[in-house]
Amino acid sequence: MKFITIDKKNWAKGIEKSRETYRLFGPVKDKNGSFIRDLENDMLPDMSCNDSVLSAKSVLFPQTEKILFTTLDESQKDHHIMKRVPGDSAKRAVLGIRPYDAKAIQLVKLNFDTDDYRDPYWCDAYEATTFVGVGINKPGPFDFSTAAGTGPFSETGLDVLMADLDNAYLAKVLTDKGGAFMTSCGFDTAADEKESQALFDILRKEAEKNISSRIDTDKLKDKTVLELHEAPFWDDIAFSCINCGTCTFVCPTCWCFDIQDEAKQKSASRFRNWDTCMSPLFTKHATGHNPRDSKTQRVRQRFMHKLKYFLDKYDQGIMCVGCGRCVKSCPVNIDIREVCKIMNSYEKKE
Amino acid sequence: MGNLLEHMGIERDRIHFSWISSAEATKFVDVVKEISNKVRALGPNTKLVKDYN
Amino acid sequence: MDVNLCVGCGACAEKCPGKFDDGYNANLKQRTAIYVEYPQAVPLKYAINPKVCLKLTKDKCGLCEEICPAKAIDYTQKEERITLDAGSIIFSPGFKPFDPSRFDNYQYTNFANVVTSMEFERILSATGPTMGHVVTFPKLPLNPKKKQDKLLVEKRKDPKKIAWFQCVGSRDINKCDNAYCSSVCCMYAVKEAMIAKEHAGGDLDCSIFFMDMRTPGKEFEKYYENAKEKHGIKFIRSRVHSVTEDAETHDLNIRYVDEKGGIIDDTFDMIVLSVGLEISKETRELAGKLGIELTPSGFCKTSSFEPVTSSRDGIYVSGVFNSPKDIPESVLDANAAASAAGDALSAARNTLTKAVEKIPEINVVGDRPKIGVFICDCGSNIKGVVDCAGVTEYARSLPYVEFADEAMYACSQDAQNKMVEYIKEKNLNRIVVAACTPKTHEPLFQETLTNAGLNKYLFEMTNIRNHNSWVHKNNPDIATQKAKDLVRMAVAKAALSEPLKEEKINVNDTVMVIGGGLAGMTAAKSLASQGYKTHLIEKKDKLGGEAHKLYKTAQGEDVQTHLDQLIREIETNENITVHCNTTLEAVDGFVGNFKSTLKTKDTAFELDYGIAVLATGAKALVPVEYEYGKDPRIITSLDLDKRFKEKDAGLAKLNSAVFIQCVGSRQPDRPYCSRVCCTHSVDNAIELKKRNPEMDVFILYRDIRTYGERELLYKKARELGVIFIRYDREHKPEVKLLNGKVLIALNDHVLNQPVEIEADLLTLATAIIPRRDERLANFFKVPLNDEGFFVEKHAKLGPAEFATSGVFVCGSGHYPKPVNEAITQGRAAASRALTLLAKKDNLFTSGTIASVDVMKCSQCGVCVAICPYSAPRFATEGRFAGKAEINAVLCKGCGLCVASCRSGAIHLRGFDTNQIFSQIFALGEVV
Amino acid sequence: MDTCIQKIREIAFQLLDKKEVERVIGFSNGTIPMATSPITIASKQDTEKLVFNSTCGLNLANYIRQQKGKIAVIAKGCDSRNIVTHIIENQVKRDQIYIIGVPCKGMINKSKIKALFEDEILKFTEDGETLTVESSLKKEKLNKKDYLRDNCRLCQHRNPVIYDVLAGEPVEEQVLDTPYPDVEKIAALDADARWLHFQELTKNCIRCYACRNACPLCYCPTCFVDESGPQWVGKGQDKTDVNTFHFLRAFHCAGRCTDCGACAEACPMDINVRDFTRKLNKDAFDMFGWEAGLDQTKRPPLDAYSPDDPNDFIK
Repeated sequence: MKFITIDKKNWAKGIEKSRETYRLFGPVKDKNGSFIRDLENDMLPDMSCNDSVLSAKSVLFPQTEKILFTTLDESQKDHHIMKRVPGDSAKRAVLGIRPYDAKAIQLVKLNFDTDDYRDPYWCDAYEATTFVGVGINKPGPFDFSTAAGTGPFSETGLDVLMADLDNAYLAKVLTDKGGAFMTSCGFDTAADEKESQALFDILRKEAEKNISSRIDTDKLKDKTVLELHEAPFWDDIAFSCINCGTCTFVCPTCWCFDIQDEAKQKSASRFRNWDTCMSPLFTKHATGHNPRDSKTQRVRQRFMHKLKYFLDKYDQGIMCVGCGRCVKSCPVNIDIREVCKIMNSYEKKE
Repeated sequence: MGNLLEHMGIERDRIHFSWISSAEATKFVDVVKEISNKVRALGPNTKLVKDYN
Repeated sequence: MDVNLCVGCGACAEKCPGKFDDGYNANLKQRTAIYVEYPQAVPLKYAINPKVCLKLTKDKCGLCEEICPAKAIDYTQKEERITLDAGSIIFSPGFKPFDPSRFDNYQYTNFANVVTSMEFERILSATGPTMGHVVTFPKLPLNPKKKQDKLLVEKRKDPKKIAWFQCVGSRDINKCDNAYCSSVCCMYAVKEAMIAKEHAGGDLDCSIFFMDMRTPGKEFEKYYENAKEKHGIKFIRSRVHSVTEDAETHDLNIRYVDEKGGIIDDTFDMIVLSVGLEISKETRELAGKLGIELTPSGFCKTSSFEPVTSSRDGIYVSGVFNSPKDIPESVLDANAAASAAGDALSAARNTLTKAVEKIPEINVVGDRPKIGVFICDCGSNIKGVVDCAGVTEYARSLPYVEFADEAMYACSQDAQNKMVEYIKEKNLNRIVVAACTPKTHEPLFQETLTNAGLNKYLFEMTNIRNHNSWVHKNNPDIATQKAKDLVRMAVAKAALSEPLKEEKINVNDTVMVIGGGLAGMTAAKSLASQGYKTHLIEKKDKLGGEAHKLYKTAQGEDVQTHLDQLIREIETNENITVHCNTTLEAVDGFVGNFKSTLKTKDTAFELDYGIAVLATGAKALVPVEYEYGKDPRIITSLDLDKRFKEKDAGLAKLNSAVFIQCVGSRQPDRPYCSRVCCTHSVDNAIELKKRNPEMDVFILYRDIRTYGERELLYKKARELGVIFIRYDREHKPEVKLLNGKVLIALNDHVLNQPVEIEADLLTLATAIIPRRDERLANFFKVPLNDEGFFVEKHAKLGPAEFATSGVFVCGSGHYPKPVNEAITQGRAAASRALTLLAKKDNLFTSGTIASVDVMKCSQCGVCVAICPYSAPRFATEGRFAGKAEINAVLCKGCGLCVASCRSGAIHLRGFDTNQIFSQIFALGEVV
Repeated sequence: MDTCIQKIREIAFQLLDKKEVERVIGFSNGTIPMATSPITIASKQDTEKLVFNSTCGLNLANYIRQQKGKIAVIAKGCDSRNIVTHIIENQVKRDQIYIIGVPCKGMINKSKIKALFEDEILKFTEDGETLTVESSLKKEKLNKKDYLRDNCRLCQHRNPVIYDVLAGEPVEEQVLDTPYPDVEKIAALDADARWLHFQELTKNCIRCYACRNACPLCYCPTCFVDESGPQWVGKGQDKTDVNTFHFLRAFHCAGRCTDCGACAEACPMDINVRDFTRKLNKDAFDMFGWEAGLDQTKRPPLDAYSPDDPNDFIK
């Protein structure tokens, strides 16, 4: 494993250099919090800011993505034949991605990249992307990533994991992709492997110690779907919910989308937009029938999917990386930690 | 509605409401002419216009 | 002209060389020998003037026969005599405008810029000789041919000053024999001045020279005040003596005496003579033949209690021939005459009707649209400009179009027959016709669809004539392109059209009349005599209402005798149930299906009925001014009537009597004129004079409004020595009680001196005030105006009905009115109600009405609040209780609810959102 | 506020105890600092869960529609005005709800407080007019007055306009000479600057529709943005579509909005969507002298036709 020390004085120059090869993404501070943005020329990622309001999933899976297009002009030979929007296979790198967001992308990959089906848009973007993460020295009060199977210095899904050492970054190159990015920046001051790893371990332990928030998921696996599905607590959990879908939009692991066609004059396009299981429209049939017509059904779906169905289907833990974004953003303070607690401890009364 | 759009920075003359009965052909013509002239004077609108490409 | 063949295309008139004066345009322009009477003529058929036609006069020309594509011209037609058997005759021959030619002082014939009000009316009209543009020398053509006219026309200008002279041919026995007031001229002069000002853009100076301003109609006084206060129209109380013309400019100079007695010279660009209404010599002769008795002025003699019945049995009259009147009164007269004629014939009803054969409707639901498009050439009307063959070819290329055909006249009988064949042969299930206006022709094509077994709403019409070939005459290419656009849009809409159902309306033929006054009793009597069960609801303990307080009518008939007789007739009529001491507690339902709770004393009962007539009347104001109530000598008009009725001998012993007019009327808090008080006071003044010719009788007035032949009473009063003193609103008379005397002080308008009158009797002509029954108005969802009178459906054309279907209005609850007018309106309301009752088994809703998508309805109630017809309401039962639903019977398809629904839950059938969008998108494709 | 919550709990307890209502809708404590959550309770024991403080910024009128049986609801001034609007708009019947009115001194602006700290807030307490806020880095004592939400700062109806019982003494109403300084501030800009202001405002919108869903006025079964035939507005992140959503939604609230601030409160992106609705509120007031939710007998001006409507197009 290779470690590289990056003096912060050289950081900006190196990043600038990488632009020759990479299109860069990273957190940028805005007046309403920080956001993962396309870093245009001269823009630097804000590596020290609080967690971004939305996760980094949008780099691979934008909220609105044009996927197909065609012409309606019947004088053209190929009218009404949908064609794929030329993919952007140019290399890109996400700088400063949080370790749990990187893990989340691995969970999303389970959906977009399967043996039977490969989503070309997502997968092509994924393959073109290098994930350069930064460890979280001081996790916030909402971070329960350790309990969700990841952590402040988790390496899953990352190509490079960096540690912030005040004056310098210590970068652990995890994959060849990561190495290539470092090279493109011209970062080549190798650090001692053993010392560096020790430093990482200390930082990780220190950070993990800071995490006070946790959830228990140990009993979820053993409960039957029907038992949880029919449990009586859902109405109370759902009461305050306004079905806005904020939780799903801020969630790094939510992957649902909706397809929309738009046409003007002779040109037509097909888009995919993030969708949310909180919206009644999500499951509404063309007949007018809606199998998830009530708010309670929709709220239950979200938590059951994250904490039970996913767990059962993939055996890769829960579909939550413990970032705490939904806890912070929910307008009515529905807290997944509480819901998880209720589900995990639920015993059906005979 | 007009006030709100104007407040959003869209020229007032781009939106027009009029109450014209089916018997008021002349008024209809006058109103349409007036609006067309006003809008023509303003030039193409760039605000709240969707770019489809 | 064979009217069955003529399609009204107008090709003949385009080429016709014969010319004669266009009477419709007050002879201000010429029309061709083959012509339509006026643009809105129904049916729209051409006629030939045999006196002008070259073929008929000189056996030359014959162009129209050559041109007519419909082969409708027939020069051999002869006058025919038709004999009709009729049970009743309604005689409504109208009037002729007074011809001022014989007045030398106004020089109407000699001066270029003196016009009559009828001429001015046409000048103001967009379809008139100058297309609504007011110019001087209006009597000359726009482009005159004669040399001297050409010189004059060079001086033509937009007038800056126009004067109206009132009472030309009215209230005048010096220069003509028309002693009566024509009733309408004050109001039309104000209207003309307002419109002229509007057309001229505001800087036009309008002056109206008048004697009394007579605006006693509903909403008229406000209009007059507005004209004066807001629009700066000048009202000058003066009779202008004569007019002279400036030889050079042709401006008109006048000299008149103003109200203060000063002599004023002024110059105007134009003078409009407000000519009165006259019964023509021909009409008088015809009346003579019919054996109808006339008044000395030539109007039909009728009684106040049978105001539309002539002196000859079975002949009924209406309109100005009955007495000078405005549009709403004419409409009421006509309604009333119809009901009177119907009363006499009720036994024969439905004896001559034939049933129509019904063709079963093909079910097209679920079928792919197969659209048939028919492009009409309209002779050369469309084809002369638009490439109709090209449009037809284009139509064939449009989606869902199965068939397209071009027709010379799509509306002709053979084209209609072919359409039916094509529908059957090609299994067409949607039809588009591109022709003229749906306003006149849609019903015809819909009938054709019905005959072919298609639902009539599977039809779409687009206007490629009026909207296209006529207006783009000089740009045939663009017109053809536009025709294609229009056809494409119509096809796009038609593809989405669905068969719509017309619901049958069940009509309960029981009627409820609320208010047992003169109007209510008359309505009830008329309905009952036509065989309908009628319930008459009266709040008080006896029928008759305010009429009990009246002494006699303006025509001198004794009110009480007639009233008693009417009450007896009502009470003995077996079709009428009278409910006295009864109030209305609740109303539910809608046209044909009302249900009410009524309460008599303490017993409540329910009544089911189909029609309601509101005749709730009005009452006299109790004055709060002029020391009323402080002295027994100060009374109201009704008090005085009471003393007449009681044959109070003291009245003859009075030395002086004073009437004050407009007590509570025509003032800011009650801006309307109470209409009846001038005549009432004048009449009572005469009565006093009759009892004691030596008595000093004064009438203190603002304008004397003895409209129509009531003017004769005014004349008679003056002849008898009644003294009329005018005051204005700002300087009301002052009444003082001093040393046991009733003293009235005011300024004399002639002498411009203060005068003081001592009165033995002071009669206050109090305003008539409405009952402002908001509860009742709410029950039936009918509106009240600012003053509290009911607002009728249409001020001119619907004066006895409400916008709410099945509810009618009559009597003083609508507006103050004298006995004869109340009775006329009572009959008119009955007449309007009969139009519904008579269709009992044949009444259907329209198919184009609103409907609610319950899944989207948020039950916010905007539709319920906003609908002027109360069609939406919340469902009270069933699966969708609480959601809005539309009552098909009440819905007029106006779309207000559709536009106001935030949730987008309401759709207008036949004009659904997707149809409108499809049209817009169809248009947008080429943008 | 402490005495007020005792009163609320007592009233709720009594109502449930005497079975006068089936449920009580109020606020409970949240799981994180500065958060409260709407809650419904059916048993009198649960009344202890009820809280009321200056973080209860959502509008409970949003929770009273389509409830079965009689329910009690806790209502601030603005909530009560929305209940009035609900009654007018046929969403609830007056006799179906028992209103526990709470005179309100304003709700706090959470994002303004968050902005004082670089890291996350760990603790928040409220004592009368003083707020104590703590993060891992520092502890601040704040004067509540300085951290009120904008709508509360400009509120002229702090006392409930309709209630069955009042849980506390009425508070003094603010009387403002310029009730719409925010609208005027935007209006003073030139057209392009105004346009930029709104572009910037909605830049981060993710179309989660929290503003709409938190709004008691937005109760249509199918919102126009969710409509697909016709599709009034595109559903993606196109800025025109985003703006169209916002201004049309605002327009649907014209003459009905009470400026309760729930929309802005709910927005996860901290967008002050009130910039749209406030302009319409001002217009409703200027043109019709109308403030929503004050009169149970009158429909909002845009629901009614009046011949003396001040709009010039009506003539």
